[in-house]
Amino acid sequence: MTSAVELAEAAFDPAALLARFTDDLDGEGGVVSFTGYARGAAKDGGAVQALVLESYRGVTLASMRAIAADAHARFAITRSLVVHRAGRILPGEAIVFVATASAHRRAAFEAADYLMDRLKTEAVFWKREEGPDGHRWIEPTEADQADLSRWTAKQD
Amino acid sequence: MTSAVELAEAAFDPAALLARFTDDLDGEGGVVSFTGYARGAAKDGGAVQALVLESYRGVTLASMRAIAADAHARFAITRSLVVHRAGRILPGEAIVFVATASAHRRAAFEAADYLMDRLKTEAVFWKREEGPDGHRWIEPTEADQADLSRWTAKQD
Amino acid sequence: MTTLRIELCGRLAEACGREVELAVPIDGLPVHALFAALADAHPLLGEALARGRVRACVNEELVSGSTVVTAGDAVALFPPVSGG
Amino acid sequence: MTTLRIELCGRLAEACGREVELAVPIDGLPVHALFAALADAHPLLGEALARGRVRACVNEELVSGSTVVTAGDAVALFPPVSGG
Repeated sequence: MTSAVELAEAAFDPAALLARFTDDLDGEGGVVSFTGYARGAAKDGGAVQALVLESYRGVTLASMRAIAADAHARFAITRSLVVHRAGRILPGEAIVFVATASAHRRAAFEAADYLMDRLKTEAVFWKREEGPDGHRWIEPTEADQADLSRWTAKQD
Repeated sequence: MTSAVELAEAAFDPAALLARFTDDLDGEGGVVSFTGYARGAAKDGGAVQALVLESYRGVTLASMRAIAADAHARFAITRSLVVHRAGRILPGEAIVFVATASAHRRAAFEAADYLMDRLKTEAVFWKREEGPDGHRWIEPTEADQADLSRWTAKQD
Repeated sequence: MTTLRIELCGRLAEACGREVELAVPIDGLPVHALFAALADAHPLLGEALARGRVRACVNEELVSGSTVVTAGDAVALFPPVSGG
Repeated sequence: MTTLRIELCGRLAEACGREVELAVPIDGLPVHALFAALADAHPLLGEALARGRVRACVNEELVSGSTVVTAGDAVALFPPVSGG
Protein backbone atom coordinates (compact mmCIF):
# COMPACT_ATOMS: atom_id res chain seq x y z
CA MET A 1 0.00 0.00 0.00
CA THR A 2 1.01 3.59 -0.59
CA SER A 3 -0.58 6.28 1.50
CA ALA A 4 0.41 9.94 1.32
CA VAL A 5 -0.97 12.56 3.70
CA GLU A 6 -0.10 16.23 3.39
CA LEU A 7 -0.96 19.58 4.96
CA ALA A 8 -1.06 22.45 2.47
CA GLU A 9 -0.49 25.99 3.71
CA ALA A 10 -1.38 27.53 0.35
CA ALA A 11 -4.09 26.99 -2.26
CA PHE A 12 -3.72 23.76 -4.24
CA ASP A 13 -5.05 22.49 -7.56
CA PRO A 14 -7.19 19.33 -7.22
CA ALA A 15 -6.75 18.41 -10.89
CA ALA A 16 -2.96 18.57 -10.54
CA LEU A 17 -3.21 16.29 -7.50
CA LEU A 18 -5.36 13.83 -9.44
CA ALA A 19 -2.79 13.86 -12.25
CA ARG A 20 0.01 13.19 -9.75
CA PHE A 21 -2.00 10.41 -8.14
CA THR A 22 -2.89 8.64 -11.38
CA ASP A 23 0.66 8.95 -12.75
CA ASP A 24 1.70 6.47 -10.09
CA LEU A 25 -0.98 3.88 -10.80
CA ASP A 26 0.09 0.30 -11.23
CA GLY A 27 -2.75 -1.35 -13.07
CA GLU A 28 -5.55 -0.38 -10.71
CA GLY A 29 -8.98 -0.40 -12.30
CA GLY A 30 -10.61 2.47 -10.47
CA VAL A 31 -9.74 5.84 -8.97
CA VAL A 32 -12.11 7.96 -6.89
CA SER A 33 -11.41 11.53 -5.89
CA PHE A 34 -13.23 13.92 -3.64
CA THR A 35 -12.58 17.64 -3.36
CA GLY A 36 -14.23 19.78 -0.71
CA TYR A 37 -14.48 23.51 -1.32
CA ALA A 38 -14.86 26.50 1.00
CA ARG A 39 -18.25 28.08 0.52
CA GLY A 40 -19.13 31.74 0.48
CA ALA A 41 -22.13 31.37 2.77
CA ALA A 42 -22.57 29.94 6.24
CA LYS A 43 -25.32 27.41 7.05
CA ASP A 44 -27.51 30.30 8.23
CA GLY A 45 -26.97 32.10 4.93
CA GLY A 46 -24.57 34.75 6.27
CA ALA A 47 -21.59 35.75 4.15
CA VAL A 48 -18.29 33.98 4.81
CA GLN A 49 -15.21 35.93 3.82
CA ALA A 50 -12.77 33.22 4.83
CA LEU A 51 -12.59 29.89 6.55
CA VAL A 52 -9.68 29.58 8.97
CA LEU A 53 -8.38 26.14 9.86
CA GLU A 54 -6.10 26.07 12.85
CA SER A 55 -3.93 22.98 13.18
CA TYR A 56 -1.50 21.86 15.87
CA ARG A 57 2.01 20.84 14.84
CA GLY A 58 2.50 17.11 14.25
CA VAL A 59 -0.76 16.15 15.90
CA THR A 60 -2.91 17.27 12.98
CA LEU A 61 -0.85 15.34 10.46
CA ALA A 62 -0.75 12.31 12.78
CA SER A 63 -4.56 12.37 13.04
CA MET A 64 -4.82 12.37 9.24
CA ARG A 65 -2.28 9.55 8.95
CA ALA A 66 -4.21 7.43 11.44
CA ILE A 67 -7.42 7.91 9.46
CA ALA A 68 -5.67 6.96 6.20
CA ALA A 69 -4.17 3.86 7.83
CA ASP A 70 -7.62 2.80 9.01
CA ALA A 71 -8.98 3.22 5.48
CA HIS A 72 -6.23 0.96 4.10
CA ALA A 73 -6.88 -1.61 6.83
CA ARG A 74 -10.59 -1.60 6.14
CA PHE A 75 -10.89 -1.44 2.33
CA ALA A 76 -9.10 -3.18 -0.51
CA ILE A 77 -7.43 -0.02 -1.77
CA THR A 78 -3.86 -0.04 -3.02
CA ARG A 79 -3.08 3.65 -2.63
CA SER A 80 -4.48 6.87 -1.26
CA LEU A 81 -3.67 10.55 -1.17
CA VAL A 82 -5.04 13.05 1.34
CA VAL A 83 -4.16 16.74 1.05
CA HIS A 84 -5.69 19.17 3.53
CA ARG A 85 -5.44 22.93 3.62
CA ALA A 86 -4.62 24.68 6.85
CA GLY A 87 -4.72 28.40 7.57
CA ARG A 88 -6.91 30.98 5.87
CA ILE A 89 -9.02 29.65 2.99
CA LEU A 90 -11.08 31.84 0.67
CA PRO A 91 -14.50 30.88 -0.73
CA GLY A 92 -14.09 28.69 -3.81
CA GLU A 93 -10.69 27.38 -2.75
CA ALA A 94 -10.27 23.68 -2.08
CA ILE A 95 -10.13 22.63 1.56
CA VAL A 96 -9.47 18.94 1.17
CA PHE A 97 -8.60 16.47 -1.59
CA VAL A 98 -8.83 12.72 -1.22
CA ALA A 99 -8.01 10.11 -3.85
CA THR A 100 -8.17 6.33 -3.62
CA ALA A 101 -7.26 3.57 -6.07
CA SER A 102 -8.34 -0.04 -6.11
CA ALA A 103 -8.66 -3.03 -8.39
CA HIS A 104 -12.44 -2.78 -8.29
CA ARG A 105 -14.41 0.42 -8.00
CA ARG A 106 -16.47 -0.33 -4.90
CA ALA A 107 -13.47 -0.31 -2.56
CA ALA A 108 -12.23 3.00 -3.98
CA PHE A 109 -15.67 4.62 -3.56
CA GLU A 110 -16.13 3.34 -0.04
CA ALA A 111 -12.64 4.25 1.09
CA ALA A 112 -12.91 7.83 -0.21
CA ASP A 113 -16.33 8.20 1.42
CA TYR A 114 -14.97 6.79 4.68
CA LEU A 115 -11.88 9.00 4.61
CA MET A 116 -14.04 12.09 4.23
CA ASP A 117 -16.44 11.10 7.01
CA ARG A 118 -13.54 10.53 9.40
CA LEU A 119 -11.63 13.64 8.34
CA LYS A 120 -14.72 15.85 8.71
CA THR A 121 -15.21 14.79 12.32
CA GLU A 122 -11.87 13.60 13.71
CA ALA A 123 -9.02 15.38 11.96
CA VAL A 124 -7.38 17.75 14.43
CA PHE A 125 -8.44 21.17 13.18
CA TRP A 126 -10.29 24.03 14.78
CA LYS A 127 -12.29 25.84 12.21
CA ARG A 128 -13.90 29.25 12.17
CA GLU A 129 -15.84 31.17 9.58
CA GLU A 130 -14.91 34.83 9.28
CA GLY A 131 -17.65 37.15 8.10
CA PRO A 132 -18.41 40.85 8.07
CA ASP A 133 -19.72 40.66 11.66
CA GLY A 134 -16.88 38.70 13.20
CA HIS A 135 -16.12 35.02 13.35
CA ARG A 136 -17.89 31.86 14.40
CA TRP A 137 -16.40 28.55 15.47
CA ILE A 138 -17.57 25.48 13.60
CA GLU A 139 -18.00 21.98 14.94
CA PRO A 140 -18.99 18.81 13.09
CA THR A 141 -22.68 18.90 12.18
CA GLU A 142 -25.25 16.28 13.11
CA ALA A 143 -25.13 15.18 9.48
CA ASP A 144 -21.36 14.71 9.80
CA GLN A 145 -21.84 12.60 12.92
CA ALA A 146 -24.58 10.58 11.24
CA ASP A 147 -22.32 9.98 8.23
CA LEU A 148 -19.55 8.81 10.54
CA SER A 149 -21.85 6.46 12.45
CA ARG A 150 -22.60 4.52 9.25
CA TRP A 151 -19.12 3.01 9.40
CA THR A 152 -19.29 2.06 13.05
CA ALA A 153 -22.55 0.22 12.46
CA LYS A 154 -21.05 -1.64 9.49
CA GLN A 155 -17.94 -2.70 11.37
CA ASP A 156 -19.78 -4.98 13.79
CA MET B 1 -28.74 21.39 -13.43
CA THR B 2 -25.94 20.94 -15.93
CA SER B 3 -25.25 17.52 -17.29
CA ALA B 4 -22.71 16.80 -20.00
CA VAL B 5 -22.30 13.39 -21.60
CA GLU B 6 -19.63 12.64 -24.18
CA LEU B 7 -18.22 9.76 -26.20
CA ALA B 8 -14.46 9.94 -26.70
CA GLU B 9 -12.91 8.17 -29.67
CA ALA B 10 -9.35 8.84 -28.48
CA ALA B 11 -7.54 8.64 -25.15
CA PHE B 12 -8.48 11.38 -22.69
CA ASP B 13 -6.87 12.86 -19.60
CA PRO B 14 -9.02 12.46 -16.45
CA ALA B 15 -7.19 15.27 -14.63
CA ALA B 16 -7.90 17.67 -17.48
CA LEU B 17 -11.56 16.68 -17.33
CA LEU B 18 -11.64 17.30 -13.58
CA ALA B 19 -10.06 20.72 -14.15
CA ARG B 20 -12.67 21.54 -16.79
CA PHE B 21 -15.45 20.35 -14.50
CA THR B 22 -14.32 22.32 -11.47
CA ASP B 23 -13.69 25.49 -13.50
CA ASP B 24 -17.44 25.72 -13.96
CA LEU B 25 -18.37 25.30 -10.31
CA ASP B 26 -20.75 27.80 -8.79
CA GLY B 27 -20.21 27.53 -5.07
CA GLU B 28 -20.74 23.78 -4.72
CA GLY B 29 -19.13 22.29 -1.62
CA GLY B 30 -18.12 18.90 -2.96
CA VAL B 31 -16.92 17.25 -6.15
CA VAL B 32 -16.51 13.51 -6.63
CA SER B 33 -14.79 11.95 -9.62
CA PHE B 34 -14.40 8.37 -10.71
CA THR B 35 -12.06 7.13 -13.41
CA GLY B 36 -12.15 3.56 -14.65
CA TYR B 37 -9.05 2.18 -16.37
CA ALA B 38 -8.50 -0.64 -18.83
CA ARG B 39 -6.54 -3.40 -17.19
CA GLY B 40 -3.81 -5.53 -18.66
CA ALA B 41 -5.21 -8.81 -17.38
CA ALA B 42 -8.56 -10.53 -17.77
CA LYS B 43 -10.47 -11.89 -14.78
CA ASP B 44 -8.92 -15.31 -15.45
CA GLY B 45 -5.44 -13.77 -15.41
CA GLY B 46 -4.87 -13.94 -19.18
CA ALA B 47 -3.16 -11.04 -20.90
CA VAL B 48 -5.36 -8.35 -22.45
CA GLN B 49 -3.77 -6.40 -25.27
CA ALA B 50 -6.75 -4.15 -25.83
CA LEU B 51 -10.31 -3.63 -24.78
CA VAL B 52 -12.64 -2.84 -27.67
CA LEU B 53 -15.88 -1.01 -26.98
CA GLU B 54 -18.35 -1.08 -29.81
CA SER B 55 -21.09 1.55 -29.69
CA TYR B 56 -24.12 2.19 -31.88
CA ARG B 57 -24.64 5.68 -33.25
CA GLY B 58 -26.90 7.92 -31.19
CA VAL B 59 -28.27 5.05 -29.12
CA THR B 60 -25.13 4.75 -27.01
CA LEU B 61 -25.04 8.44 -26.21
CA ALA B 62 -28.80 8.42 -25.54
CA SER B 63 -28.36 5.57 -23.05
CA MET B 64 -25.69 7.56 -21.23
CA ARG B 65 -27.85 10.69 -21.23
CA ALA B 66 -30.80 8.78 -19.77
CA ILE B 67 -28.60 7.44 -16.96
CA ALA B 68 -27.27 10.94 -16.19
CA ALA B 69 -30.81 12.35 -16.16
CA ASP B 70 -31.86 9.66 -13.68
CA ALA B 71 -28.91 10.57 -11.44
CA HIS B 72 -29.95 14.22 -11.45
CA ALA B 73 -33.55 13.27 -10.70
CA ARG B 74 -32.50 11.05 -7.85
CA PHE B 75 -29.70 12.93 -6.07
CA ALA B 76 -29.25 16.57 -5.08
CA ILE B 77 -26.40 17.17 -7.51
CA THR B 78 -26.08 20.41 -9.41
CA ARG B 79 -23.88 19.21 -12.26
CA SER B 80 -22.34 16.11 -13.73
CA LEU B 81 -19.94 15.11 -16.45
CA VAL B 82 -19.71 11.67 -18.03
CA VAL B 83 -17.04 10.92 -20.63
CA HIS B 84 -16.82 7.41 -22.06
CA ARG B 85 -14.27 5.99 -24.44
CA ALA B 86 -15.38 3.99 -27.44
CA GLY B 87 -13.23 1.97 -29.81
CA ARG B 88 -9.91 0.33 -29.03
CA ILE B 89 -8.54 1.04 -25.55
CA LEU B 90 -5.09 0.02 -24.38
CA PRO B 91 -4.28 -1.21 -20.86
CA GLY B 92 -3.75 1.74 -18.54
CA GLU B 93 -5.93 4.08 -20.59
CA ALA B 94 -9.05 5.53 -19.04
CA ILE B 95 -12.34 3.97 -20.13
CA VAL B 96 -14.77 6.19 -18.28
CA PHE B 97 -14.72 9.42 -16.28
CA VAL B 98 -17.58 10.59 -14.11
CA ALA B 99 -17.72 13.76 -12.03
CA THR B 100 -20.53 15.08 -9.86
CA ALA B 101 -20.90 18.27 -7.82
CA SER B 102 -23.26 19.02 -4.98
CA ALA B 103 -23.75 21.36 -2.05
CA HIS B 104 -23.06 18.52 0.37
CA ARG B 105 -20.72 15.65 -0.23
CA ARG B 106 -23.08 12.70 0.28
CA ALA B 107 -25.13 13.48 -2.82
CA ALA B 108 -22.00 13.79 -4.96
CA PHE B 109 -20.64 10.45 -3.70
CA GLU B 110 -23.91 8.62 -4.16
CA ALA B 111 -24.58 10.07 -7.60
CA ALA B 112 -21.11 9.14 -8.91
CA ASP B 113 -21.46 5.65 -7.48
CA TYR B 114 -24.94 5.30 -9.01
CA LEU B 115 -23.78 6.63 -12.40
CA MET B 116 -21.02 4.03 -12.51
CA ASP B 117 -23.28 1.15 -11.49
CA ARG B 118 -25.78 2.06 -14.19
CA LEU B 119 -23.13 2.74 -16.85
CA LYS B 120 -21.36 -0.56 -16.16
CA THR B 121 -24.54 -2.56 -16.78
CA GLU B 122 -26.85 -0.51 -19.01
CA ALA B 123 -24.82 1.78 -21.24
CA VAL B 124 -25.11 0.55 -24.82
CA PHE B 125 -21.68 -0.91 -25.51
CA TRP B 126 -20.50 -4.31 -26.58
CA LYS B 127 -17.12 -5.01 -25.13
CA ARG B 128 -14.44 -7.51 -25.96
CA GLU B 129 -11.02 -8.21 -24.60
CA GLU B 130 -8.37 -8.90 -27.21
CA GLY B 131 -5.51 -11.12 -26.14
CA PRO B 132 -2.78 -13.19 -27.75
CA ASP B 133 -5.21 -16.08 -28.27
CA GLY B 134 -8.07 -14.14 -29.79
CA HIS B 135 -10.88 -12.17 -28.27
CA ARG B 136 -13.56 -12.70 -25.69
CA TRP B 137 -16.88 -10.89 -25.28
CA ILE B 138 -17.55 -9.39 -21.87
CA GLU B 139 -20.89 -9.01 -20.15
CA PRO B 140 -21.67 -7.33 -16.84
CA THR B 141 -20.43 -9.47 -13.94
CA GLU B 142 -22.54 -10.73 -11.07
CA ALA B 143 -20.79 -8.10 -8.92
CA ASP B 144 -21.92 -5.42 -11.39
CA GLN B 145 -25.50 -6.69 -11.20
CA ALA B 146 -25.34 -6.81 -7.40
CA ASP B 147 -24.01 -3.24 -7.31
CA LEU B 148 -26.87 -2.13 -9.55
CA SER B 149 -29.49 -3.88 -7.44
CA ARG B 150 -28.52 -1.78 -4.41
CA TRP B 151 -30.23 1.21 -6.02
CA THR B 152 -33.39 -0.65 -6.95
CA ALA B 153 -33.79 -1.84 -3.39
CA LYS B 154 -33.28 1.68 -2.03
CA GLN B 155 -35.81 3.20 -4.40
CA ASP B 156 -38.80 1.42 -2.83
CA MET C 1 -39.65 -7.65 -52.59
CA THR C 2 -36.92 -5.24 -51.68
CA THR C 3 -33.65 -5.51 -49.80
CA LEU C 4 -33.23 -4.60 -46.14
CA ARG C 5 -29.73 -4.14 -44.71
CA ILE C 6 -29.39 -5.16 -41.08
CA GLU C 7 -26.47 -4.20 -38.87
CA LEU C 8 -25.29 -6.84 -36.43
CA CYS C 9 -23.83 -5.52 -33.19
CA GLY C 10 -21.40 -7.04 -30.74
CA ARG C 11 -21.05 -10.81 -30.83
CA LEU C 12 -23.85 -11.13 -33.39
CA ALA C 13 -21.29 -10.05 -36.01
CA GLU C 14 -19.20 -13.16 -35.29
CA ALA C 15 -21.30 -15.46 -37.47
CA CYS C 16 -22.03 -13.45 -40.59
CA GLY C 17 -20.10 -10.20 -40.39
CA ARG C 18 -21.20 -6.70 -39.44
CA GLU C 19 -24.11 -6.54 -41.86
CA VAL C 20 -26.51 -8.89 -43.63
CA GLU C 21 -29.03 -8.26 -46.34
CA LEU C 22 -32.49 -9.75 -46.38
CA ALA C 23 -35.22 -9.74 -49.02
CA VAL C 24 -38.40 -8.33 -47.48
CA PRO C 25 -41.85 -7.43 -48.82
CA ILE C 26 -42.27 -3.88 -50.09
CA ASP C 27 -44.67 -3.18 -47.21
CA GLY C 28 -42.11 -4.39 -44.70
CA LEU C 29 -42.57 -6.99 -41.98
CA PRO C 30 -42.82 -7.11 -38.22
CA VAL C 31 -39.65 -7.62 -36.19
CA HIS C 32 -40.62 -11.14 -35.05
CA ALA C 33 -41.02 -12.19 -38.70
CA LEU C 34 -37.73 -10.50 -39.52
CA PHE C 35 -36.00 -12.64 -36.89
CA ALA C 36 -37.55 -15.80 -38.36
CA ALA C 37 -36.54 -14.85 -41.90
CA LEU C 38 -33.01 -14.07 -40.76
CA ALA C 39 -32.74 -17.43 -39.01
CA ASP C 40 -33.82 -19.18 -42.23
CA ALA C 41 -31.35 -17.21 -44.36
CA HIS C 42 -28.43 -17.36 -41.89
CA PRO C 43 -28.56 -20.48 -39.71
CA LEU C 44 -25.55 -19.40 -37.61
CA LEU C 45 -27.23 -16.11 -36.84
CA GLY C 46 -30.42 -18.05 -36.14
CA GLU C 47 -28.66 -19.88 -33.33
CA ALA C 48 -27.76 -16.58 -31.70
CA LEU C 49 -31.31 -15.29 -32.15
CA ALA C 50 -32.75 -18.49 -30.68
CA ARG C 51 -30.81 -17.88 -27.47
CA GLY C 52 -33.09 -14.88 -26.98
CA ARG C 53 -32.34 -11.52 -25.45
CA VAL C 54 -31.62 -10.00 -28.88
CA ARG C 55 -33.37 -6.66 -29.35
CA ALA C 56 -34.15 -4.87 -32.59
CA CYS C 57 -33.19 -1.23 -32.90
CA VAL C 58 -35.00 0.70 -35.63
CA ASN C 59 -33.96 4.26 -36.44
CA GLU C 60 -32.08 4.47 -33.14
CA GLU C 61 -35.00 3.27 -31.00
CA LEU C 62 -35.36 -0.15 -29.41
CA VAL C 63 -38.66 -1.61 -30.62
CA SER C 64 -40.97 -4.51 -29.81
CA GLY C 65 -41.51 -7.62 -31.92
CA SER C 66 -44.68 -6.27 -33.50
CA THR C 67 -43.05 -3.14 -34.92
CA VAL C 68 -43.04 -3.20 -38.72
CA VAL C 69 -39.76 -2.44 -40.44
CA THR C 70 -39.42 -1.45 -44.07
CA ALA C 71 -36.50 -1.05 -46.44
CA GLY C 72 -35.89 2.60 -45.56
CA ASP C 73 -35.35 1.88 -41.88
CA ALA C 74 -31.94 1.73 -40.17
CA VAL C 75 -32.23 -1.67 -38.55
CA ALA C 76 -29.71 -3.11 -36.11
CA LEU C 77 -29.78 -6.14 -33.87
CA PHE C 78 -28.50 -5.69 -30.33
CA PRO C 79 -27.30 -8.60 -28.24
CA PRO C 80 -27.34 -7.91 -24.48
CA VAL C 81 -25.16 -4.88 -23.81
CA SER C 82 -21.86 -5.19 -21.98
CA GLY C 83 -22.19 -1.86 -20.26
CA GLY C 84 -19.29 0.57 -20.08
CA MET D 1 8.15 26.98 41.32
CA THR D 2 8.82 27.39 37.64
CA THR D 3 6.85 28.72 34.71
CA LEU D 4 4.91 26.52 32.30
CA ARG D 5 3.71 27.93 28.99
CA ILE D 6 0.46 26.52 27.76
CA GLU D 7 -0.84 26.89 24.23
CA LEU D 8 -4.56 27.39 23.84
CA CYS D 9 -6.08 25.99 20.66
CA GLY D 10 -9.22 26.93 18.80
CA ARG D 11 -11.88 28.77 20.73
CA LEU D 12 -9.92 28.43 23.99
CA ALA D 13 -7.73 31.27 22.73
CA GLU D 14 -10.73 33.63 22.74
CA ALA D 15 -10.56 34.35 26.46
CA CYS D 16 -6.86 34.84 27.19
CA GLY D 17 -4.99 34.74 23.89
CA ARG D 18 -3.02 31.97 22.24
CA GLU D 19 -0.79 31.24 25.22
CA VAL D 20 -0.90 31.56 28.99
CA GLU D 21 1.81 31.09 31.58
CA LEU D 22 1.31 29.30 34.86
CA ALA D 23 3.55 28.92 37.91
CA VAL D 24 3.97 25.19 38.61
CA PRO D 25 6.03 23.15 41.09
CA ILE D 26 9.50 22.13 39.91
CA ASP D 27 8.37 18.50 39.90
CA GLY D 28 5.40 19.36 37.72
CA LEU D 29 1.78 18.53 38.35
CA PRO D 30 -0.87 16.21 36.93
CA VAL D 31 -3.11 17.49 34.15
CA HIS D 32 -6.23 17.60 36.34
CA ALA D 33 -4.42 19.86 38.80
CA LEU D 34 -3.16 21.96 35.91
CA PHE D 35 -6.75 22.52 34.78
CA ALA D 36 -7.74 23.59 38.31
CA ALA D 37 -4.78 25.96 38.61
CA LEU D 38 -5.55 27.46 35.18
CA ALA D 39 -9.18 28.01 36.17
CA ASP D 40 -8.02 29.83 39.33
CA ALA D 41 -5.54 31.99 37.43
CA HIS D 42 -7.79 32.68 34.42
CA PRO D 43 -11.48 32.63 35.32
CA LEU D 44 -12.64 33.10 31.71
CA LEU D 45 -10.57 30.09 30.67
CA GLY D 46 -11.95 28.26 33.70
CA GLU D 47 -15.46 28.61 32.27
CA ALA D 48 -14.35 26.95 29.06
CA LEU D 49 -12.60 24.17 30.98
CA ALA D 50 -15.67 23.63 33.16
CA ARG D 51 -17.74 22.89 30.08
CA GLY D 52 -15.64 19.74 29.76
CA ARG D 53 -14.39 18.00 26.64
CA VAL D 54 -11.06 19.88 26.74
CA ARG D 55 -8.09 17.54 26.27
CA ALA D 56 -4.48 18.12 27.19
CA CYS D 57 -1.83 17.49 24.57
CA VAL D 58 1.69 16.99 25.92
CA ASN D 59 4.60 16.74 23.52
CA GLU D 60 2.20 16.04 20.65
CA GLU D 61 0.31 13.24 22.42
CA LEU D 62 -3.15 13.49 23.94
CA VAL D 63 -2.85 12.47 27.60
CA SER D 64 -5.10 11.58 30.52
CA GLY D 65 -5.78 13.71 33.59
CA SER D 66 -3.24 11.82 35.70
CA THR D 67 -0.30 12.53 33.39
CA VAL D 68 2.27 14.75 35.08
CA VAL D 69 3.51 17.74 33.11
CA THR D 70 6.67 19.67 33.89
CA ALA D 71 8.12 22.94 32.66
CA GLY D 72 10.03 21.33 29.78
CA ASP D 73 6.88 19.89 28.20
CA ALA D 74 5.10 21.34 25.20
CA VAL D 75 1.61 21.62 26.63
CA ALA D 76 -1.47 22.55 24.63
CA LEU D 77 -5.15 22.46 25.44
CA PHE D 78 -7.48 21.14 22.76
CA PRO D 79 -11.17 21.97 22.69
CA PRO D 80 -13.27 19.48 20.67
CA VAL D 81 -11.92 19.38 17.13
CA SER D 82 -13.90 20.77 14.22
CA GLY D 83 -12.70 18.18 11.79
CA GLY D 84 -11.50 19.10 8.32
